[in-house]
Amino acid sequence: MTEVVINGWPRRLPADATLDLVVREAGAPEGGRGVAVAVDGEVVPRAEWPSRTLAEGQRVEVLTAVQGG
Amino acid sequence: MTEVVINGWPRRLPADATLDLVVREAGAPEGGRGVAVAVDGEVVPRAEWPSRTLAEGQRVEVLTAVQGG
Amino acid sequence: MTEVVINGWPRRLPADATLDLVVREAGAPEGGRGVAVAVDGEVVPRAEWPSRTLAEGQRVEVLTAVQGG
Amino acid sequence: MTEVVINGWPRRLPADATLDLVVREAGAPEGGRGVAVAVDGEVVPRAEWPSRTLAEGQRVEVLTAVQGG
Amino acid sequence: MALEIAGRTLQSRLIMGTGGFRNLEVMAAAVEASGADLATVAMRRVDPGARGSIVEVLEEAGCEVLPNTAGCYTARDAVTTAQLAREALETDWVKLEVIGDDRTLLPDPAELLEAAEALVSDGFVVLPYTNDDPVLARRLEDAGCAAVMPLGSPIGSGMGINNLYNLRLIVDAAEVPVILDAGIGTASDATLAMELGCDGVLLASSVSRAEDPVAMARAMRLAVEAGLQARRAGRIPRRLHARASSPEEGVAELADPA
Amino acid sequence: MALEIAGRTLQSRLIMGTGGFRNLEVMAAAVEASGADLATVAMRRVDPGARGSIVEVLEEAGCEVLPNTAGCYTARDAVTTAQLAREALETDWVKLEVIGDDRTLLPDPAELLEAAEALVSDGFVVLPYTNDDPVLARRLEDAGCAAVMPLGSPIGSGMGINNLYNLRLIVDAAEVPVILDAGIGTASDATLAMELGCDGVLLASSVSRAEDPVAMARAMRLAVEAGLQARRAGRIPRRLHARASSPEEGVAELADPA
Amino acid sequence: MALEIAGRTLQSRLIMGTGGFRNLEVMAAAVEASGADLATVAMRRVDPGARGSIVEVLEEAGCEVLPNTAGCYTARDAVTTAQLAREALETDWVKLEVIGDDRTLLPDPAELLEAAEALVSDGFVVLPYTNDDPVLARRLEDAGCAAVMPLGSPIGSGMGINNLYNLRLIVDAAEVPVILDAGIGTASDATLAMELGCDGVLLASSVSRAEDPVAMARAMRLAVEAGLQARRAGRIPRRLHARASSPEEGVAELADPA
Amino acid sequence: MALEIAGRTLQSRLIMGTGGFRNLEVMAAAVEASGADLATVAMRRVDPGARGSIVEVLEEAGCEVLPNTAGCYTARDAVTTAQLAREALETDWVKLEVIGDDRTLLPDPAELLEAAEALVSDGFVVLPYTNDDPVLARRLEDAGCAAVMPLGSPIGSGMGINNLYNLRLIVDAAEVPVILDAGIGTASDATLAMELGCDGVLLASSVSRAEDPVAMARAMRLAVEAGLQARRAGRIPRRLHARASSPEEGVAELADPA
Repeated sequence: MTEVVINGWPRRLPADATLDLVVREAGAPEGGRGVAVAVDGEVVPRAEWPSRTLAEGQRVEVLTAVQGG
Repeated sequence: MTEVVINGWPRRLPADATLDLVVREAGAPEGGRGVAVAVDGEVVPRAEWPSRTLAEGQRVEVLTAVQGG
Repeated sequence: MTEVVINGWPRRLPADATLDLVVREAGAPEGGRGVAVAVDGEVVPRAEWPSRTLAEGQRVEVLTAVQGG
Repeated sequence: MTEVVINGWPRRLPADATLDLVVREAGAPEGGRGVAVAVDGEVVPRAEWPSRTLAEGQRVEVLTAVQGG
Repeated sequence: MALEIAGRTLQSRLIMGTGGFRNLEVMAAAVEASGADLATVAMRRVDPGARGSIVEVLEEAGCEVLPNTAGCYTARDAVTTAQLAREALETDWVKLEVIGDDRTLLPDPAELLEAAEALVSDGFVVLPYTNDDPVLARRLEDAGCAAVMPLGSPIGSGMGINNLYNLRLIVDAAEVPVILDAGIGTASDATLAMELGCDGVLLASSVSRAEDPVAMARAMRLAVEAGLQARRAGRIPRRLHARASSPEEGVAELADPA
Repeated sequence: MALEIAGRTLQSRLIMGTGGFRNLEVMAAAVEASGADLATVAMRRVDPGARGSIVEVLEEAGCEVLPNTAGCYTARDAVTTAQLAREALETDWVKLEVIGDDRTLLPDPAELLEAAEALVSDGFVVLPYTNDDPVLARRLEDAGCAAVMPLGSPIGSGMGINNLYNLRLIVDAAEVPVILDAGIGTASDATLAMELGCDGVLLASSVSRAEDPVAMARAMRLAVEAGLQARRAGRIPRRLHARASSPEEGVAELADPA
Repeated sequence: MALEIAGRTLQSRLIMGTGGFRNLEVMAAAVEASGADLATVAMRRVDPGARGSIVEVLEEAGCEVLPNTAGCYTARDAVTTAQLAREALETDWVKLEVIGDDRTLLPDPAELLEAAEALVSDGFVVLPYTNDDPVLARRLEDAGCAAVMPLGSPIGSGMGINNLYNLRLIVDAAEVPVILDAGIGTASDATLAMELGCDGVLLASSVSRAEDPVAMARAMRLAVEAGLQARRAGRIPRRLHARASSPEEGVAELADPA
Repeated sequence: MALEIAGRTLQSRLIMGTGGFRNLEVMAAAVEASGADLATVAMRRVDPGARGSIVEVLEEAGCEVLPNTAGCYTARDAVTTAQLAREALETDWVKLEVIGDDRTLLPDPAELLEAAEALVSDGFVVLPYTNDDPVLARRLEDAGCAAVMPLGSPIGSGMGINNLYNLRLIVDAAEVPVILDAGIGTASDATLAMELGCDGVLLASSVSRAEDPVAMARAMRLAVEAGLQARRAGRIPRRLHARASSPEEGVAELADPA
């Protein structure tokens, strides 16, 4: 298991969990439409989600558009 | 002859000249449409024009609507 | 006795009471310095106070300078 | 001889001319009171003027306080 | 959203003055573009050489005439001028002007009030051009005027509304329509007047002397409408500090954890 | 009369912010009433309980999204947020905000400039929310921003345009479009911004927090149009004294001859 | 630098109102600190319980009394009140107030003019408190008033000068002294009034209701003097662009020659 | 009532700029009349034909010099100029100017901040001339500046304070003295600046280019003092409606009883 922080909340994930799983678990719509992801403050392009796993302690942000501005 | 002032200009009129003549001579359209008349600062209703003559020295104002305000 | 109104208050006075008495009773300083009097809205000069009596129902105003303006 | 620029004007100086000479020639008061000097944009403290010579092409600014601000 | 004055319904909140236009054609086009139902005219001596009848031109542009008493400096002259206008134009409506000073063209308060009382007695629907004094506005209303028409700033000055405070006092107290009359320079002045609670705007020079009067007439039409709708929509209060318009929750933490 | 930014044509001069609406339905109705082609959105953490997609709702209202970087206090955070928005929303346009103070939400000039330079290098079309400093506006334009978006007053304050002078300096000097962004309280503020020479207006709270947001959106649409047309129509100059709008010739002499 | 009204010379440009002070002691100290030669009083019914004579207290503070007609709503009441004040205080000077509205305390223009005419005929030196209408100010002067005293804003409001334009028109046209009366909130309002060309300032609440009335009286004395001196010194014109105050010649070239 | 900056006590709240005076004699007289303890000077190339030493003249007028970096457009130039001034004048105080635009002479925010940081590190007491951006003012204070000196409006423009709101934000947040620098046109501007909470005022053109510089210097001295005292005296609040300054009780009933 790997301990990471997703949208500010600590989470324990299987060591082989990839970002597309994380995105789904964060509550994003199916396929992650309209969503973007940063790991430790760096953007991870959508194409890399299926292959990208996380290291211990990494911080993941899963963002989407909301009313604002 | 009677000497009167029409729209600021001295004029000599036949003694029996009536206001409807004066209005026509002042340049008002046929029938005096859109025109009103004051003699010595008092309004003379249109109905009285045909019968109203002028006394020596009277001041006649023949007015109409123009651009303004 | 005469019934009058002094500074808004009904008062009964002896019939021969003069204005200088009224002024004193209204609370003005001795001699009425700095005070003026109106009876029914008309100013009564100081010189007339000793001889001026009041009629039934008259309204007396006894005024002085106060902070203001 | 060395060719330098003093306060924007080209000047030819003896090769051993020191800054205190330059300051005097620039029109500064005796002793350079109230004056400061930069060579190629670097301040040269007053103490170094007597020993400091100039290299070919250097730009000297000799400044003083004037009305302003 | 119509404006009612003395029982008459005006679709437009904009009343046009007709002074200052280069010619009747431009005037007609601008009045039409403005959407106004009512346009002022002045009473002047018949000019034998004049071409065209302003009344007919305005009627073709869908607009009725509102005679004024411009040029009068006394109550007496203003009353007579109103009576002459009634005789000539068959309307008992009058925009009452009694001027006190030929440099500022500001109204003379005492003469204005006297003229208003006389004309109301004589059966007129009186719309007085007044200064921005709330007490005078109240006296005019008490005298029976069908509306009060305070200035924003002097006629033709284009300064807009010089004293927002007085205008607000007038609007708050009035029980007849308040028409801002005089001083409008550009569209935002008209919008502001409506937002402050005016029921309408009367303007002339800002359109007639604009570089492109027809375009400015269109702008004024939109501006008056914008101000009216904004007032009804209920604006946000002014705040001394900011209030975020993006949510303060859910902000990502992107900085390096170090 | 369309507005062109970075080669893209916007029919409307009004850009809507979407913050502060009670719900997406009101937002959609107001955005539609406003006529805007473009509406801002913020980037926030996915909320599993959220109903509806703002992007889809806006698209149905005929509006494309413009992501902002609201909530960022450093150039670095703003750059990352813009990149995330590009990834999520497939647009390289960004309304750049880098805030310097959480009470006034005023921008941090140095961080803003640094972020703008970085995003331009990274291929973004950058629309920076800036203060009203003409020098900073010029630096942002020099850095390659596609427009500059000075504030009138702080976000959500509704104070309108606090410094007309600075805004005029910015407009006079800019060679890219100038969009007034922040501070609008009511319609006349928007009209005034356009009259001063702004190419567009971006607003949120004045509509979203109005009592009737849809009516205020309509008012703003009219107000922006009124201001644009008024500017083009060429307003009259301000004058210190009056200028008669009724002719001074041909005035009757009505007073008693005595 | 003294002010002359109706042949009487006042050393100070500041006239103090005496309303609103906590007690006569504070009033005396503030009046003395203000340097005023003249202070207004109101005429009210004798109060048997009152302690001290305001007239004596003012005289000890080096100040003569100027009775007002505050509280009067008609010309008739104001005239009688002035006559009573003359009788009581042995002065034929009067600050004439005829109020039209008890919420704004704004003057009633027609009643004010009528009262002024009556009092001038009766031999009074009339100083009318008027609104900021240039036409009314002119009529009051024509009626023989010794000065005109326009308001800046309503009595006690502390808003300062709401309509700079009207005040300037009054000052430009007046041939008697113009005293700004009412509305002053703080020192800069008084300075501005003098800079605009007023000959003096009359104020009460801004001093009497300040947290520290004596300190504010001192501030007002300085403020009036500052404004008078600044006007006489001839201010620089306003310019839209900067003008360097340090020389543009003789600037060093310090950048690296590279 | 003295002003303390970086441990140094200034008796006067007024700092004089010396640019724009006809000659050193007028400058000396005006500086003396102003009561200032400190006066700015610029650093320029030695002019062999110059008569008199400004430093000596100022010292005779009881004033110490504060060198500025006027004319610098980059942080680097400003730093060097400050170092030259320190060398020439034996003071480590500097009025820091880094200009961003030669038409408005507005500061360049990023270069200004960089220069301030460098000079603080180099041991200077830095008094930066800044725009009216509260965020930049805060950054300058954080960088160790001994005061912040926001403009009211551009140098020499005489427009006064264009954005009261921003100035108030700066004053409220600052923990170092705030000196209003640039834009003052006349005395009331200086009074207002002090009332808003500024700790001092720096001005040049309004005095040096006035018709009578010495009289205007006197006016400014009074004006600054008036503003300071008024702020401390605690002004009355602004009210939308009037508040009587004469008692509402004890009013006589004078009207005919009928």
